[in-house]
This record gives sequence, C-alpha cells and structure tokens, in this order.
Amino acid sequence: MFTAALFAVAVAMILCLLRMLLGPTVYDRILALNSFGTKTVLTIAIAGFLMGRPDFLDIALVYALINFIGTIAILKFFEYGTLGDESLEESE
Amino acid sequence: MKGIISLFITLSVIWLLLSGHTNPLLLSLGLASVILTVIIDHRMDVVDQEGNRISYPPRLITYIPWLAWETIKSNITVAKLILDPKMPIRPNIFTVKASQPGELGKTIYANSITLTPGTVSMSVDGDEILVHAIDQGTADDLLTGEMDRRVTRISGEH
Amino acid sequence: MMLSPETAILASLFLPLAGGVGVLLTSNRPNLREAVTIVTSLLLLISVFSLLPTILDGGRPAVTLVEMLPGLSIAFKVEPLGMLFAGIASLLWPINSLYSIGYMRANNEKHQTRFYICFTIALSAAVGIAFSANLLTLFIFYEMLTLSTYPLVTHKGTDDAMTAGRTYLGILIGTSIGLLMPAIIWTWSVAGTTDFTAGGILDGKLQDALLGLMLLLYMFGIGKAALMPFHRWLPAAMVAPTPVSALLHAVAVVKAGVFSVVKIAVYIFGIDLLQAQPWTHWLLYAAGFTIITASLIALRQDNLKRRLAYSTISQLSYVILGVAILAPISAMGAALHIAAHAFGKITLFFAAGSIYTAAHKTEISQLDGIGKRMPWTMGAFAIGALSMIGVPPAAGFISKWYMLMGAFEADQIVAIGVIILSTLLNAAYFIPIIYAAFFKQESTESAQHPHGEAPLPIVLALSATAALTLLLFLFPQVPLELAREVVQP
Amino acid sequence: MRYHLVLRTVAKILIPLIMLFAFYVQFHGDYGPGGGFQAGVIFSASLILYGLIFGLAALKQVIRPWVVRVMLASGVLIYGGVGVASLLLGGNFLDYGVLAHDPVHGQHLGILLIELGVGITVAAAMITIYFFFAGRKTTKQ
Amino acid sequence: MHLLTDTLSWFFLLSGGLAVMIGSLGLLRFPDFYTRLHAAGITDSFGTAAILVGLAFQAGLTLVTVKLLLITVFILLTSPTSTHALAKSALHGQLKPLLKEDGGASSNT
Amino acid sequence: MTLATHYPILQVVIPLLAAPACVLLKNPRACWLLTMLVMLVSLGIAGQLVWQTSESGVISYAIGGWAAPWGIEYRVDALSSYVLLIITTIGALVLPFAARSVADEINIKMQYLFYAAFLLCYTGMLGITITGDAFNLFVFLEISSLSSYALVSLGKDRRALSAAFQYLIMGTLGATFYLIGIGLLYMMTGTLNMADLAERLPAVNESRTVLTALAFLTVGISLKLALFPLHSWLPNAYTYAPSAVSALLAGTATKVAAYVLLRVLFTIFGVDFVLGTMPVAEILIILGMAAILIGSMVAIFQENLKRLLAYSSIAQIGYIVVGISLGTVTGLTAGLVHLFNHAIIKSALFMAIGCIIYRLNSVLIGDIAGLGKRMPWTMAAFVAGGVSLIGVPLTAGFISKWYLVLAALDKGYWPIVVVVLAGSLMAVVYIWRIVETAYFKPYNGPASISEAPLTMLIPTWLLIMVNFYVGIDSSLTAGIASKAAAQLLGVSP
Amino acid sequence: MLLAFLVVIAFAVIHLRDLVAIIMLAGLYSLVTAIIFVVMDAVDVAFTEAAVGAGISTVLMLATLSLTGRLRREPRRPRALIPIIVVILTGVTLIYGTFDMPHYGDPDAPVQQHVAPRYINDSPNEVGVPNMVTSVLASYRGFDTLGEVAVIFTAGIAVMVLLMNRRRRSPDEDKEQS
Amino acid sequence: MNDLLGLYSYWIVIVLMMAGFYVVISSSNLIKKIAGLNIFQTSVFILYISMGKVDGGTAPIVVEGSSNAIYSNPLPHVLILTAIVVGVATTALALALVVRIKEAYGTVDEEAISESDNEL
Repeated sequence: MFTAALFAVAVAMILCLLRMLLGPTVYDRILALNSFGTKTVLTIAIAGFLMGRPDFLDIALVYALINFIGTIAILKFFEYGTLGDESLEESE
Repeated sequence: MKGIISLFITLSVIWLLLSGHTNPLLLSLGLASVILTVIIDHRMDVVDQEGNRISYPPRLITYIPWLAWETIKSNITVAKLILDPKMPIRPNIFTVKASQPGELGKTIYANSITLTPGTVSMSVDGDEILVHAIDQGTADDLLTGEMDRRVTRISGEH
Repeated sequence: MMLSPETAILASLFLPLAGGVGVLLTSNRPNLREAVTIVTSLLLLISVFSLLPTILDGGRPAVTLVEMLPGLSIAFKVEPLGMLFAGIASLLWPINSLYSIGYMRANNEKHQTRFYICFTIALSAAVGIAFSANLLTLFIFYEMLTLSTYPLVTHKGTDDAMTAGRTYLGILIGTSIGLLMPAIIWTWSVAGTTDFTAGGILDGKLQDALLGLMLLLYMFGIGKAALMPFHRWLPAAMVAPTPVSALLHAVAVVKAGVFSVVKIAVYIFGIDLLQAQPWTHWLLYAAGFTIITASLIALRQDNLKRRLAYSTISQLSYVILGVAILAPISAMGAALHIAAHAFGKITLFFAAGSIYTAAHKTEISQLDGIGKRMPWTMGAFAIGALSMIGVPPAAGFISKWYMLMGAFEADQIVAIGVIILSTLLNAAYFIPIIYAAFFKQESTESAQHPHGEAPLPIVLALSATAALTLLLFLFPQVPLELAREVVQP
Repeated sequence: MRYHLVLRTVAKILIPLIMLFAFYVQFHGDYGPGGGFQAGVIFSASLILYGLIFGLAALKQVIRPWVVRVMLASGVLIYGGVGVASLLLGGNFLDYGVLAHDPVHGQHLGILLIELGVGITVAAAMITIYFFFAGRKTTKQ
Repeated sequence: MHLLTDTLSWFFLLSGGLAVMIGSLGLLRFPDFYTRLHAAGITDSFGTAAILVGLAFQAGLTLVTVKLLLITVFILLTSPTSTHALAKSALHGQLKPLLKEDGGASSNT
Repeated sequence: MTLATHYPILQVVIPLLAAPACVLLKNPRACWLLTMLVMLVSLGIAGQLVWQTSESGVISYAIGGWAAPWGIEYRVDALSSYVLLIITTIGALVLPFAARSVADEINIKMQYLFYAAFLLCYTGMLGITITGDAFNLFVFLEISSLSSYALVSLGKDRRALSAAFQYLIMGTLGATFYLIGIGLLYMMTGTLNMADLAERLPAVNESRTVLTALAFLTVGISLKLALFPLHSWLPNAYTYAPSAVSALLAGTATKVAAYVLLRVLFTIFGVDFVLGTMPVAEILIILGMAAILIGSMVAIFQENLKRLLAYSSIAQIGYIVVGISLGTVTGLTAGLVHLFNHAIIKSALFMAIGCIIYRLNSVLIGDIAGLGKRMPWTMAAFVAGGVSLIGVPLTAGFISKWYLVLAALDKGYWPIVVVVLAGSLMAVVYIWRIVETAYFKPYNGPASISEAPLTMLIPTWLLIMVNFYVGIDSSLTAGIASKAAAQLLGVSP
Repeated sequence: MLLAFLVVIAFAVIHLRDLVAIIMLAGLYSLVTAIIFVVMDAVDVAFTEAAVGAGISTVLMLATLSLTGRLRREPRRPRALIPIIVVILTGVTLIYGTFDMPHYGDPDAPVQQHVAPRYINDSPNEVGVPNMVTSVLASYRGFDTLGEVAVIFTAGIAVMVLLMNRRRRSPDEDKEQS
Repeated sequence: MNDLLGLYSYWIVIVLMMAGFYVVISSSNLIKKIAGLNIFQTSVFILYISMGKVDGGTAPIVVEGSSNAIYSNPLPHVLILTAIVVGVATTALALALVVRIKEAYGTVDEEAISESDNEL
C-alpha cells in the first residue's frame, strides 16, 4: 500500500522533473520545483512509514518549510532582483 | 496583549504536541523556547506594526469541511480536464470582490480561491481579487460569491 | 710576536671586517676614512706575517670556528701555501690602499665608502681562502670574495658596467655552484671529509674516469682560475677602477682561483695520485691551450687593461700548468709563480691606472712616447713586463725556471713547448708597448695635452711593487721555502 | 514585498511556528533527528523569511546586527567553555562525564549545552551571511 | 475498527497518489504557465492532504498523527500562498496568460 | 592531572577560543594584544611539547575521555611537535610585524575580523598538525583553508579576489579529494584513527580500493601543497594577499600540507607500502624536480617581487617533496629541515617585502631601484633571506640542501643533485636581479622614503637571525628532524 | 531509481546555460540526495541536507545572483578536452577502486565490524542519548563538532570580511556599526 | 556478476561525482563552478553514507522496546554532518567572493576576468 503510494509519487516526481527541465519560462521551473518539493515531503513521510520509523516526520516538516522559503526567495529575486530591501534597489 | 497571550497558549500547545516528553528539563526548555519566540514575535510586531495573526474565528470549524468538499469537487473537475485527451480548457481572467473587512479575511479568501483547483488568485488589490480560472465552469462556481460570503462570515470583525 | 698563532688567524680574518666597519663609521670624513683603511691594512700585514715564523718552523696552527653539521665545519688551518698567498695579499694591500687613495681622489670617483668597505671584505675573504682548512670553508670564502668584488666591478654603475658585472657574477657563481659545489659534495660523500690533508684524501676512493671527472669539476668549477672556456669574466671585470683590477684581478681574486687549484690538487687529490692516474692528464693540455690562446688574444687587444687581463689569464694557467706537470719542482714553481705574477701584474695594472689618471689614456696605440712624460710609471711597467715574460732580473724568471725544470724532469715535452712558445708571445705583446713608450715619437694630439707624472701616492705605490718584483728575484728564499714545504711536507 | 498582502499575512502566522519548531529541533536532538545545527538553520530561516517579506531594514530592527555578532562569537565560546569547564573539573577536554555527579547525566548536560552553542553560532552565522548578502546593493550590469 | 482505519487509509493513500499523479501529468500537459498552476494545485491541495491523512490513519492517535496533521496544515497554508505569489509574480513579470480566445492547444508563451 | 597533561589540547583550543573573543572585543588594539598573547602562549606550549616528546616519546591525549579509535585522539610525536614549533615561531614573529602592516593595509573597521581570521587560520594549522584522527584533520584543514581564503581576499588589489577564488576552488577540490581518500580507507578498515589505520591497513594492503585511496590522498594533499603541476593557485594567492598574510601563509600553509603528506604516506600507509607497491615516490620525486626547475625558472622572469617569491616557494616545495619521497632517514631529515628553514626564510622575505610595501606601496622590481640606500635594513634582510634561498653556506638554506644532496647521493639519484644545484643557480639569478636593482641602480622614487618602522624590522631580523643561527649550528633543527624522521620510518634513531 | 534522478539532474546542470535553472537544479539535487539519505537510514544527514543544500545554499546562490545578474556569457570556445580527460581519469581510478569494496549494505564490511559497534551497543548506556548520531557527534567525536562550529564561525567572519565595506556606504551599513 | 551488482550503486555515485567535478573544472562561470562544487561534494556525501548502510538496518536511533534491532552505522552520518557544514561554509564564502569579483571586474566569467587581469 505504501509502496503503491510511493510509486505514484515517484512517477509524479519524474513528470515534475521533466517540466523543470523543459521550462520554458522560469516561472514554470519554479512551479515545478515547488511541486517537486511537496512531493519530496510526501516521499519522506511515506518512506518513514515504509521503514517502520514514522518519527522522521520532522524532516518532512523541515522540507515543507524550506520549500516555502526557497520559493519565496526565488520569487522575490525575480520580482525585485534583491533579497534585501526593495527600497535600496529603487533608491539607486 | 491579547495577541501575545493567545500566541503563547497556541505555541505552548504545539510544543507539547510536538515534544511528547514531559520531564521537567524539557518542559522548562519548552517554556523558555515559547517565551523567547513570543518575545521575538513581539519585536517583529512592533517593527512592522502589524498584529500577529493567530486568532480563532470560531466558525472556522464550519468553514473547513465546506472548503474541503469544494476542493474535492473542483479537484475532480480539473482532473477530468487533465485526463481528457482533447483538453478542453478555456482559461480566463476576471475579478471578484472581497467583502471581508480585515486583511486576514482577505487572505483566507484568496488562499481558499487558490486552494480549490481551477481557480487561482493572482493579485489582491484593495477589495478586488484578480482570479485566473482554467475553465468557465470553475469560474462560474466562484462568481456565485458563496465562498466570499462564508469567509466574510467566519472572519468577522477582526 | 705577541700574538698566538690561533689569535693571529682570527685576527687576520676579522681585522679587515673591523676595518670595514670603521670605514663605514667614518664615511663622512674622507681623510679619516682612508687613514682607517691604511691602518687596517698594516695591521693585517702584521698579523699575517706574525704567522710566518711559526709556519717556517713547521707549525700548522688551526682554528675551528663553528661546526655546522657533524664533520662539516668552518675551520682554518695555516699551511705554507696558504701562508704564501695570504702573505702576498696582505703585503700588497697597504700598497694598493695607498694607490687607491691617489687614484680615487684624482678621478673623483663616487661611492668611495662602498669601495673601501668592499675592499676590506674582499681581503678578509682572500685571507679566509688562504687559511681554510677544508673545502667548505674554502667555498664559503670563495663565494664571499665573488660577492664582495661585484660592487667593485660595477663601480661605475653604467650599463656597460652592469652588463660586465652580470658576466662576472654569472660565470663565477655559475661555475662555483654548478661545478665546484657538486665536486665538494661528491668528495664529501666519497671520502667522508673535506679537510685538506697532505697527500690527498681521494686516494683509493675513486678510479679512472670518475677521478678525471672530479678533477674536471674542480678545475672548471674554480672559475676564478680562468681556465678557458670560463675566462670571460676577467676581461669583463676590467671595467672596474684600476685599483680593483690591480689588487683583485691581478692578485686576490685570480690568485684565490689558482691557489685553490693548487691546494685542491695537492691536498685533495695529491700529486702522487694525479701522477698515477692517466685520466687526469688532460689538465696539462687545457692549461697549455689556455696559455697559448689567451696570449694570442692578448696580442690583438688595443685596450691596455684588456691586454693585461688576457695576459693574466695566460699567466694563471702557468700556475695550473705547473701543477699539471706533476713534478714536485714544477709545483714549487707554480707556487712561486703565484707570488711572482702577483707582484708583476699589480705593477702593470698600477701603471695602467697611472696612465689613465695622468693622461686619461686607455689604449695602447695612444702610448707613443709616454715614457718621457711618465718615467717612473713606464719604468715600473717595464719591470713588470719583464717579469711576465720571464726575463731576469724580474721574479717571473725564477718561477718559470722552476716550472721548466719540472717539465724536463717529468719529460713533458708539451709543457716545455708551451712555456717556450708563450714566453715568446709574452714578449711579443709587452715589448712593443715598452718600445713605443720610450722610443716612439709622441703623437701630435697627445702633445697638445701635456701632462706629467701621476699623483704621488700612485707613483709611490707602483714603485714599491716594481721594487718588490725585483726583490723577489734577488731574495726568493722565503717564498721558495714555503713552496718547498708544500711539496715536501 | 510589503504590499503583498497574502504573503505578509501568512508569513506572520508561520514565523512563530517555524521558530518554535526550530527550538523543538534544538532540544529534541537527543531523541530524534536534528540538533543544534539544523535548529540554527531553521531559526535563521524564519528570520530570513521575515527579511524577505518585510525587508532587511525591518529585520535589522528586530534583531540588531551587534546581537548577531555577539551570538556568533558566544556560540563558539559556549562550546569551548564546556570543554574548558570539563578540563578544569578534572576530566579531559570535552569530557562531559565530570560535569555532573553521574557521568551519564553529565554527558546529557554537556550535549545539551554544546548543542546550544552550535545552534547559536549556526543561526548567527546564517543571519550574518544573509545580512551581508542582502544588504549589498545590486551592481549595474 | 482496525479494518476500518486500514480501509480508510488505503482509500486516502491511493486516491491521494492518483491525485498527485494526475496533477503532475497536468503540470506536464497544460499549455501555459497559468494553467499549469491549476494542475499543481491538485497535487498540493488534495493529493498531499489525502496522502498525509491516509498515513495518519495508519499511525492512530499518537504524536505521529499530530505531526502529520501539522505538516498537512502547513502545506495547505503555504502551497496556496506560494502559488498565489507565483501567479502574482508572473503577472508582474509581464508573462501573458493564455486565454480562451487563443485556443487551447497551441504551444505556450 | 596537572595542566601539563593538557598541553596538546590547549595548544589548539586557546587560539580557537581567542578568535570569538576577538569578535567580541572589536577594538583593533585589544584584539592585537590578545592575539599576541595567544601566540606567545602557543609558542610556549609548543616548546613544552617539543621538550615533552623528546623526554617521553609520543604523547596521546584522548579528547572527551574516549579512548582512541572511538574518540578523537591528539597525538604528538617528534614530527608534529617539530611542525608545531615551526608554526608557532612564525606566528609569534609575524604578529608583531602585522600590527603596523595591518593598520596600514586593512580598513580599521575590519581589523578585528582580520585578527579573528588570522587566529582561526593559525588554529587550523595547529589542529592539523596535532591531531591523530584522519577526519579531524579534514575539519581543521577546512578551518585553516576557509580563513586563509578570506585573508587572501583582503589584499588591496582586486586581483586578490580572483586569486582567493581560485585558491578556494583548488583548495576545496583538494580537500574533497582528501575526503574521498579517507572515505575509501574508512570503508576498508572501519576506523579513522591514524594509528589504528596504520595497524589495520596491512591486512587489506592488496586491495585496489586502498591503492585508489592512496592516489586520492596524494593528489588532494598535493593540491594543498601546491606541488607542481597543481600549483596554479599559489602565485596569485601569495602575491595579492596582505603582507602579513603572505608572511604567515608562505611560512606555514604549505609546510602543514607537507606535514600531512608525511603523515599519510609514512604514518598511515607505511614506508614499505608506499615505496614498495606503487610508484608514488618516483612520481613525487619527478614532480618535485620539475617543481624546482620550473618554479625557479619562472621566478627569474617575474617583475613582481611577491610573485617572484611565490614561484620560488613552488620550487622550494619541490625540494621538500623530493626529500620526503626519497623515503630514507636522511631524505626525510632533509625534507624536514628544509620545512623549517624554508618557513623561516620565506616568512622573513615576505616580511621584508611587507616593509617595502609599507613605505613604497609597490612591489615591482623596477620600483625598488636604489632602495638599498634608503631602506638599508630592510634590503639587507631581504638579501640575507635571498642568500639563504640560494643555499649559500652559513645560512639555513645550505643545511637543507646539503642534506638533500647527501640523501640523493646515498640512493645514487644523482639527477637530483644536478637539479638541486641548477635550482640554486637559478635562485642566484632571481635574487641577484633584486640585489642589483636595489643596490646598484640609482634611486628614483619619492624623496620621503625612509627605513621601515622598528616594529616591522625587528621581527624580520629576528627571523633572519634564526636563519643564520640554524645555518651555523644546525644541531637543533637537524637533531629534531632526524629524530622525527627515524620515528616516522620506524627506525631506531 | 533515485540515483537515476540525480544523474539526470547532474547532466542537466552540465548542459544548461541559464544560471537560475542551474541553481534550482542544484537545489533539486540536494532534495533528491536528502531522500536518498533517508532511504539509507541517515535521517540526521537528510535533515541537514534538506535545510542546507536545498534551503540555505539555494537562497545564498540566488542572493549572489541578484547581485551579479543572471546573464551568463556564452563561452567562446568550449575548452572541454582537458577537463574531460581529467574527469575520466579520476573516474576510472575510482571505479578501479570499487572492485575491492565491500558490497552496499554488507553487514560484514569492516565499517560495520570495527569502532561502530561500540557506538551502537554502548552509547545508550555510556552517553544516555537514544539518538546515536547525536551521541557520536556531540560526545565521542565532540571535537569534530567544535571544529565544525569553528568552520561556520569562520564562514561568518569571512563573509563579513568580504562584504562589509569597500563600497559607497549606505545609511544602513552605518547603523550596523553601532 | 553478483559482484558487479553489489557495486553498481557506487558506480553511479562516481558518475555523479565526476559530473560535478567536470562542471567545476570546465565551466568558466564562477557561479556555475560553485554549483558544480556543491554537486561534487554532495555526491561524495552519498558515497560516505552508502557505506554506513546495513541491509535490513534502521536509522541509528534507539527503537524503544525492541532490543535486537539492527542499526546502520552512525559514524559516517556524523562525519557527513560535519562535511555538509563545511560545504555550506565554503559555498557561502565562495559566493561572497563572487559578489566582490563581480563588483571589481564587472563580470563573473573566469575568462573575462583573466583577460582583464592581463590587461593591467
């Protein structure tokens, strides 16, 4: 059962990876990356159960979190070209 | 002050749930952690002049199941679109009105729109939310305004 | 004498250096500075000669300064040959100092302080070479001599001087590190010591070709001996002020070279070993070749100092030849020739400098009739030249005589031929100068620039050396005694 | 990104949670995966998130650069201090066994303390790095 | 009881897996960025929640469940936010959406 | 438990903890004082360790109280105490020098960071030297590397940045190779402790994995060592770094890498294996000889003094490697003696150059014309160092070359002798160029140039004095070195 | 399977020109690596790799990119030959080295037989911490960890050194000195 | 054959390592180089971790209750934790350097940098 779910997620990951590689725009890539991250969370959660050690969920949680921050960072980079203060950028 | 207390309580509960250890050492460390977090959060509030958002509109309980159901429904709709070899999508963009008074409400509304596949909120501008819909059908569901009403109801006067 | 031999050794080494410091301290007051130089040179003379009686009595005082590695030390040991060399150098230094003062002042040379300091260091190095007890010490002072004379060579600071300085340094350092150093290391690894030992240390350690190779390394490694093809530095060094050429490139430096050659041949290889090994006989031919070739080149030089330089090259090879003949008596001749050539050649250089100072002439073709204006100078020049050729009553005769005797004794036809031929060549390049100076008419151009004799210090100095040349012929006992001690310990 | 309403609101909810989670990871490294290093990273991540959304200047008001600097140094000092303390108490360097009467208890205490040191330094280092990267102006192409 | 939770867990896991797969397929198939957002939404919303809930049923009432729910909440909170931010950013970045007038099947952007 | 038993750990921990203290202090002067104090204490401890090892042999210190293969062990033997002495000596002498030069070259606001990084770099090198654990070595290697990248980048010229980056890439690759090598060894033996590794390796000596590990370790360390042809990072890094950094790095960084090479080749693998099974030694000898020739050759043509010295360093590293790879006690002694001597010489030379920079703000050969008059002491120090680099007797350089040549002759490798002498000859050329310019060319710089301040001159001259001292009386260095060499090879001294 | 993912990503990195894509792929690489770590029982490592490789590194790279611009110049000449030779040489050496390695997961490998059993069997009693990684990290090899902290500290200092000054100062940086 | 099967995962890891290595030494863009370095190092980490794995083992965190669980070797994990930290420290430093290089040279391309260095 876990295996089946794992398999499904894995297939999904391949598809995501493809989208990631294909692009064509950066936003597509970011989307794929974000989606991939979510699937990674799932994979780890399921893998933990599969291996009988469900207490690894902390990792999954960290993933979810990092994934979010990473995406925000990338977006901020694209929208403003800086990760610091936008105002700094504008004042120049 | 009220915000701080509610944050404190929330965090303490979450700590206990996460930790699962009840020896004095970890409990006291937990208390310290919670207090530190609250302090830092409070500093942030002072800096950005926004209150913290942890609060409990009581009617959230009724909203979530409804939202879940809506999500499942639209999931199926979009899944059909994906699996349809012809892919009969008709993407369009429109605005809906967000009648919630507070920012939290608008956020919940915007996220709810996004959470239900088929519609994605693209921008929140004052009272208006710009929405991208994949299909006329999903757009129409949103345009009925039911979601808006429900969110307004739960978010109250915050 | 009140000095103990050991103290005298150290004193001889450090006196010049102390004098150098003194010169540095008095650099602002030329008179005082030069007085310091003179006093130092005299003190050195005393301390070196205080060793002479001990040596003649058969004493061999020794001092070990430091031991860097087990069996590898800086040590000194005075033996007759070293005594001879040190004696010559220290004897000529006061005279040269006198000369320098006259020369440098008259020509308004710059950097005089540096000049005198380097001189003191060079002298110290020369004494160090003379007294060294092992190859390493020899090497160190050898290098010290090279480095300390470099500033003297490039004294003028012109581009020409710098280029010449590079040639000078390049050949001397190159040969010493590239050839001499490996030879020393090789010796050490073969014999386990580098001490100069009577009878040599290599006997039974190396055979045939390897021994020949070792000798090759040594002989060419000592670039200061100016064995062809490593002779170019000597003419190059002639850009230096004349006192430098005189004391260093007629006496200290080049003699350090041939002295080392003799010392290595005698104390590292041992005459007997060299005699027994056919592989080492090439040296004779190399020396002979150098003598003849250098003489031929000297013939074609118009610049006086350059001619003298090539003459020096050729004369140096006499010493090597004397060793290479491999007869004890010729080795004695070689040792004696170190002294004879020193006195003779320094006289010649003094004369050249004197001419330059007084008449600003450097070319031989300009010297017509100069003997009338500068009788003392040219008289001394004539004595020096006779000594070079080997004509009595000059000292060169005795040394050549001994060499010739040795050559006959050893049946070295080649050597005999070389000596005779070169004597003719020597005559061929010196006699015309003397002839022109005394018997030719002054050119009109020169006549328009009348000049007299050089300044008094110069004249005094060159007269003294000329006199020494003659004296050495008349009283050769002391050097002969020392030379005999070398070959018959 | 201040005017980005949704982001701002959600971030305000998330930041305390992330921070608390960081503390949880810090103190539960004994029982599950995690420890000082991961906690430090997560903690700094929460602050970086704040910086991303509310701007660097705001973040620097929340947590002053000198505080970060002191944290950066004090983490190492705490760690080293534990080592020196154990040395002074008669053990070898970093021998936590001597920190308490019972060696196992001492080990526990020692690990807790050094993990704290690790966490503080890592968090401070990450924030420092973010400060300096984000605080630099863009160059013109 | 055991059977019931197992069955429920089965159901959620499988449907979640299915949703994730379909969503990713959509991610690949849809013609332009904005439409792909919707496809990703399937994965993020239903797929994730379903799988995590399915796992929660397996775990029973333990700390694990709490953590699972925490993750679920977290993802449900963050993923629409990032999607929204993405869309906004893309709009800001002058990426023109493909609208129905353009017809669906042509290649993107 | 007296304090003396803790010397090994204190040696590393004191500077390590001083670094954050510097960050807290922030005042440049206070930082300098603290750093100076630490350096002196370190020097004292290193001296103590040398003494202790000579008294009682190998000192082992179990950190955390965990016995060796399980915990991390600090292990001080003759070799490591010798290298510790080198590092601490250089450190203690570079720092007084640094005070002025740093104040001159580095923004006052960053000086406390400079001292912290300096201390970390120093700590890293001490840690590498003292540790008995292969992985711990990697950690400290990175500490010293990272801080030295930062230190190099502090140079004024913008090329300092690209130099630091190049250094970083090469250094990290080297460290990663080292990591791979250690990983493979760990895989085959299950341990990371060097002594334990040495014990367990013979059992799996035949395996291809171990051979690969040897190859990777050697390449990785060679990168750090800047052994030809992996030297490309070194000239730039040394050239553009601030003078105090150049002096420290030139004196110590490559020396420590050489030490690591020794440890890996002789302690971990053992001389029989390294010399017997694979042509590692042969390859290293050839590379070392190439380094000597090419490094010296390139140095001749440099116009920038620091660059010239950097290339000379490459050549000198060649000498060290050749000595080490001979695998005999004499050869190893030669390598070790040169380790010390070159450290002293190069630091002194770079400090002399630091003096020149301080006054002249230039390091081009053309600009030092006639400087011998203006800055007599500085230039005299430079010449003295240069003479030692050539290997003139009575200087330290001579002793090491002498040993090296002897070792080569012992084995009958006469080409080495030729190369060594050729290298010396080329050294003459490049040193002479400087001497000639400084002393025999007219001065044409600004009129205000005078001698460097005493705080910079005295440390420089102290090093020069040490240089002459060990050149005249080599019993100290050669004594320890030969003991260390014998210990390393497992021969009774 | 997962490794295959990595191979694809790695080669994509070689091929791509867009720096942003490269950075994102590098992040992805870390993500997948972390999954592999979980599968290989290295949860702590996975935790760290997730936080660092996918999180911090990516953010840092983006920050750099935001300061340097994402345009990547086309290399004029692919100077590929020497690198390829070097890489192949290294790779072949490594593969040569694998032939005598213990198999993946082999419980009899030396790694499992020496040193490690002590950690596994005794650390719960000796150190009293259930997570063996923590007890090894903090106690048995605590000194490594001190070194690790020092490395991070160094990195912090190095970044400060590098990015502190040298440019026109903004008011913001002034405040920071307080 | 069985032998080879037991090793194939190592080979893939080696291929990965070499891919990263290739990026480092062949790319002229500094940022890409750093990315390559990350990949290279990460692959080395995988190599390490894979040696600690035991068939049928579980993560080295004591499972309460069961005393006969097989645990994987915790030591490589510890080592790699340290190595990861070192890696990220290196990356941060390298990136800071790149920023400065960009400011000083106006480019992050290695060839362009060496070109403008040579002009001086």
